[in-house]
Amino acid sequence: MTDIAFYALSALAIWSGWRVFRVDSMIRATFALMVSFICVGGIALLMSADYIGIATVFMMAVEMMVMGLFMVMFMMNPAGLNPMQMVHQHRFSIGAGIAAFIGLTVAVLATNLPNNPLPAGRDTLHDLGVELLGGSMLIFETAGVTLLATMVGAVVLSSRPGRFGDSDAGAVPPGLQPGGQPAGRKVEKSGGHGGHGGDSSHDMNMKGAPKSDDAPHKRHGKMPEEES
Amino acid sequence: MAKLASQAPVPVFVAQGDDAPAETARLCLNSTLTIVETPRAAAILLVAGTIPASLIPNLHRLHDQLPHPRATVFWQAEPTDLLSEAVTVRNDDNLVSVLTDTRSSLLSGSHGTEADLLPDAPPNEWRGVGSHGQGGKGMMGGTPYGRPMAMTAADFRDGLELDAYTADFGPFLPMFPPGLVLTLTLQGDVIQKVSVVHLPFAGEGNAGAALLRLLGLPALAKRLLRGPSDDADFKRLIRLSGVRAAIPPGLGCAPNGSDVRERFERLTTDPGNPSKVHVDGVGLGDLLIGLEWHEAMLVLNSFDDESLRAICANTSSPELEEKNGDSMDHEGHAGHMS
Amino acid sequence: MTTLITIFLVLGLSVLFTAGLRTASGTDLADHITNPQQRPVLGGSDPKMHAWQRFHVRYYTMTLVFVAFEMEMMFMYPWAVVFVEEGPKALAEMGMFLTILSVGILYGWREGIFRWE
Amino acid sequence: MTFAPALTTLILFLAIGIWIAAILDAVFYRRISGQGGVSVLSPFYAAAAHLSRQRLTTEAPDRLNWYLAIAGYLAIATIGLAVVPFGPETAVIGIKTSVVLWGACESLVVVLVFLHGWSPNSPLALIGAYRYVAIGLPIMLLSMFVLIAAALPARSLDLRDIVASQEGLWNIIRQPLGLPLFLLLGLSLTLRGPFDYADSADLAGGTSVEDSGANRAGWQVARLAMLVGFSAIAASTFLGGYLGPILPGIVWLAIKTLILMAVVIGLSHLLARMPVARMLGLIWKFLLPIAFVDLLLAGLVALA
Repeated sequence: MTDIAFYALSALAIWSGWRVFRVDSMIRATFALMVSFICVGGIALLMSADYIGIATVFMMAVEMMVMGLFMVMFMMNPAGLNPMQMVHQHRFSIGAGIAAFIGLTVAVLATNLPNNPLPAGRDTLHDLGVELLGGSMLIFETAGVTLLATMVGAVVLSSRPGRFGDSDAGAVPPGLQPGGQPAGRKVEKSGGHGGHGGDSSHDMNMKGAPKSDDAPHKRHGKMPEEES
Repeated sequence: MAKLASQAPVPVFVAQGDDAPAETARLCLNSTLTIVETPRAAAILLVAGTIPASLIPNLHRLHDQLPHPRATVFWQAEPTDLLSEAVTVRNDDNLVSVLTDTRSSLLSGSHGTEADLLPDAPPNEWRGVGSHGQGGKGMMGGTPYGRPMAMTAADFRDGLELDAYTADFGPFLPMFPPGLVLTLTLQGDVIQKVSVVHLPFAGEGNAGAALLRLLGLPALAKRLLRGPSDDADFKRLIRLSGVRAAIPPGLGCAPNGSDVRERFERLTTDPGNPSKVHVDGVGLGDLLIGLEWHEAMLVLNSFDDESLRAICANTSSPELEEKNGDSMDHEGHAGHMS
Repeated sequence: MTTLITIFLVLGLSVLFTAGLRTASGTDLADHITNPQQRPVLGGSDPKMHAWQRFHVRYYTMTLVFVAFEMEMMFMYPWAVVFVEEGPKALAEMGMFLTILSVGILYGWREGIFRWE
Repeated sequence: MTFAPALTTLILFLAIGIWIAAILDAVFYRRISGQGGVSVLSPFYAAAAHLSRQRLTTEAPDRLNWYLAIAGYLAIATIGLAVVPFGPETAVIGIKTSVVLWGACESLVVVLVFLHGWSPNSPLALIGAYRYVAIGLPIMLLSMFVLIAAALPARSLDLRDIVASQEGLWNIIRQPLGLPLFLLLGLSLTLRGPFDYADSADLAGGTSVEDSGANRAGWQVARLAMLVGFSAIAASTFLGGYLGPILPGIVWLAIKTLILMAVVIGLSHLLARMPVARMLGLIWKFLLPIAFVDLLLAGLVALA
């Protein structure tokens, strides 16, 4: 019975994982991936790793939701109204996928995995708690600092308003070739603020760096070097 | 099934026209009816008052969005040419019984459901067009499934150039003042551009009840419509509901300094006597642009009819200027009404 | 194992129930939905384009901070189980952990990420 | 209880709960608006009326996700109810981590409500879906803190143990800030009143603006089912669940569930909804610190 459940869940996990690359809609791809993770969580449940299994479902539902927001925001044709190929470099990716699969499978089969089955009903959660407050306390607190760094990084990278004015003030997208014109949309009449996609670059320079007497194109040429 | 269903309140979607009977807003107080928010939930489309010729295509589009079985009832209005078969009610007294009867006969099948008024054709032909037969071209091009996709535009809030969604909203949206048609450009749920396509109708305002409904208090809105008989009780409920905290301060500030919060207080404490807001050249663009959808709806519903019409008239709109004569006509009409 | 079976059973029953509702509502015209009926609701106006778009989410920075902050829950669950056993040590440790993370929220607040950008 | 009777009890509990919730909702609505009484059969009439109408779709909808969102919302509500113990040691899903499982249910609700608004490819529904995510995500944090605070004295994440730990003193007294915070989550999960950012009046029904016929009936049933599931969880966490003298445990659970259902419905009709950006700030800047304090107090009480 457990075996049947294991194979069924694995099959569903692999199938939905495959669907991620076959569907056109970003939302379908996102939530196909979520189904895949939920199946993996179910497999963990089968292995008496209740906590890890359910926590996987919990975290992945949230994370896929957030990923979905960003996928729809930044992808062309997010709902897949026009059919498209989700994979770039099609042949290479198939090859890479197969190679990775074989590599991981060999690694799993070749590794001498420890074999100490847990007695059913053992409270693994309690053990985990003791570990967190005992030997792994430092790891746990370090995780806190890492998460803090993540939060600060996320805010710095993605938030436009801030204490020191707009984060994109004076920013210009890099050129397509070194020293070339900045990439992005060219608009004759600027709506005022530019940003991610690039508005009218001239206008942006004026706004962002009002003191600059440099000709705009000269500054553009320097931008990529300054960034790197 | 039909027997059970006929015991339920009649789901009615109200399309309010010009000169709608004053009783229209109070229809929701009748417990044999439910006034629904979307045509998808309605069995009967009630057209109250005259629909101006320019909005008749909108009425027909709305009509076709109702699920079968459906029927239309005209109340103190002439049926349009395409709906000449529809039930017409002139006398106020028997409206509810007509609605109930129509619904029962719809359910029993004795009143056949109304067919579509518009031709059964997609907005753009897409079947078999394009490499996948979905009408699209490449990634973003063409008209997949009949419509084009939204395209990117600049945004004034955070500068991300994502898709701008432009559409006409109204005139039969429950959260819009009746008759108002706006062309809105949205990025996400923030309004980027506004222009007025059709002015709201003049008439008895129910802005107080509309605001309460928008704030998620439909039961209190009904109570307000019922009349200020149980005043103290109602006022206490309003205070306890935290409306003051719910409306952001300074939202929708008019030139005389009144914001939505202040106008709301006046509308709910003294609904019969809305004080005029001094609009002074303010257009809808000044009020709505940059607001999130919910805030924008609060602002839109916080004015009395006359001020709102003046504000809409101040809003630059290419469509209105073309029909200048028409709109002037309306203005004169409004003056006459009040 | 029972948990999984229950969950799948409940899922199956819900799907069946929803399918049952659809079957129960079979009117004569149920299957043929015409083009004018399919037009999205805009109160009588005709949409110019598909609603599906690169939707401009106004709170995206908040979601990133949320995902990072929510990871902390994964540590809190096992902590809660041993809290009484470990006593003040556990309280101090989680207090420290939450303080570290709160700094992130305060920083985000200061940068204005809880507004509609 | 063995498995089959337990599952039958669960479904009966849910069905009766949905029926009563629908009536309660109508009663509150009519009391506040000052209208007449409600027929006890009115939920069936309303359901039949929905089912007598055609189920419409839009121009290029995501049919599969539309269907799954409705069915899934109902399923998640039922799974939530399934972790609630009906008596000592008897829950349909009895695992050591049932609180975490409920957390997973909460996060899946956000996904499913979003899908429900995304699928019709309709502008108003889409705005509702995105707006719901903005509130649905951070409000989960509050409930997690509150539930963890309830787990401290029980030394377990098992809802059965949490109920058992309230033998002497209910959690509503031990943790006074907990229930109010948790009720806010309930309003959000069931898309009601001040937290109804998905299906609200300013979007003409939001994510359900395009639902007609069977879809509308299904979505309403699922929302009420979620109300029942949530109320049962809250009753077990804060009001001692099945604990009580004389009467059998399940009756006590039903009574407490009913009380909390009435409270949630009452709040939903009496509290105003604020614009979403304001609510977002309120959650992070005001309610989250309160949840911190709640956890701290609960920790100190548990140690004392």
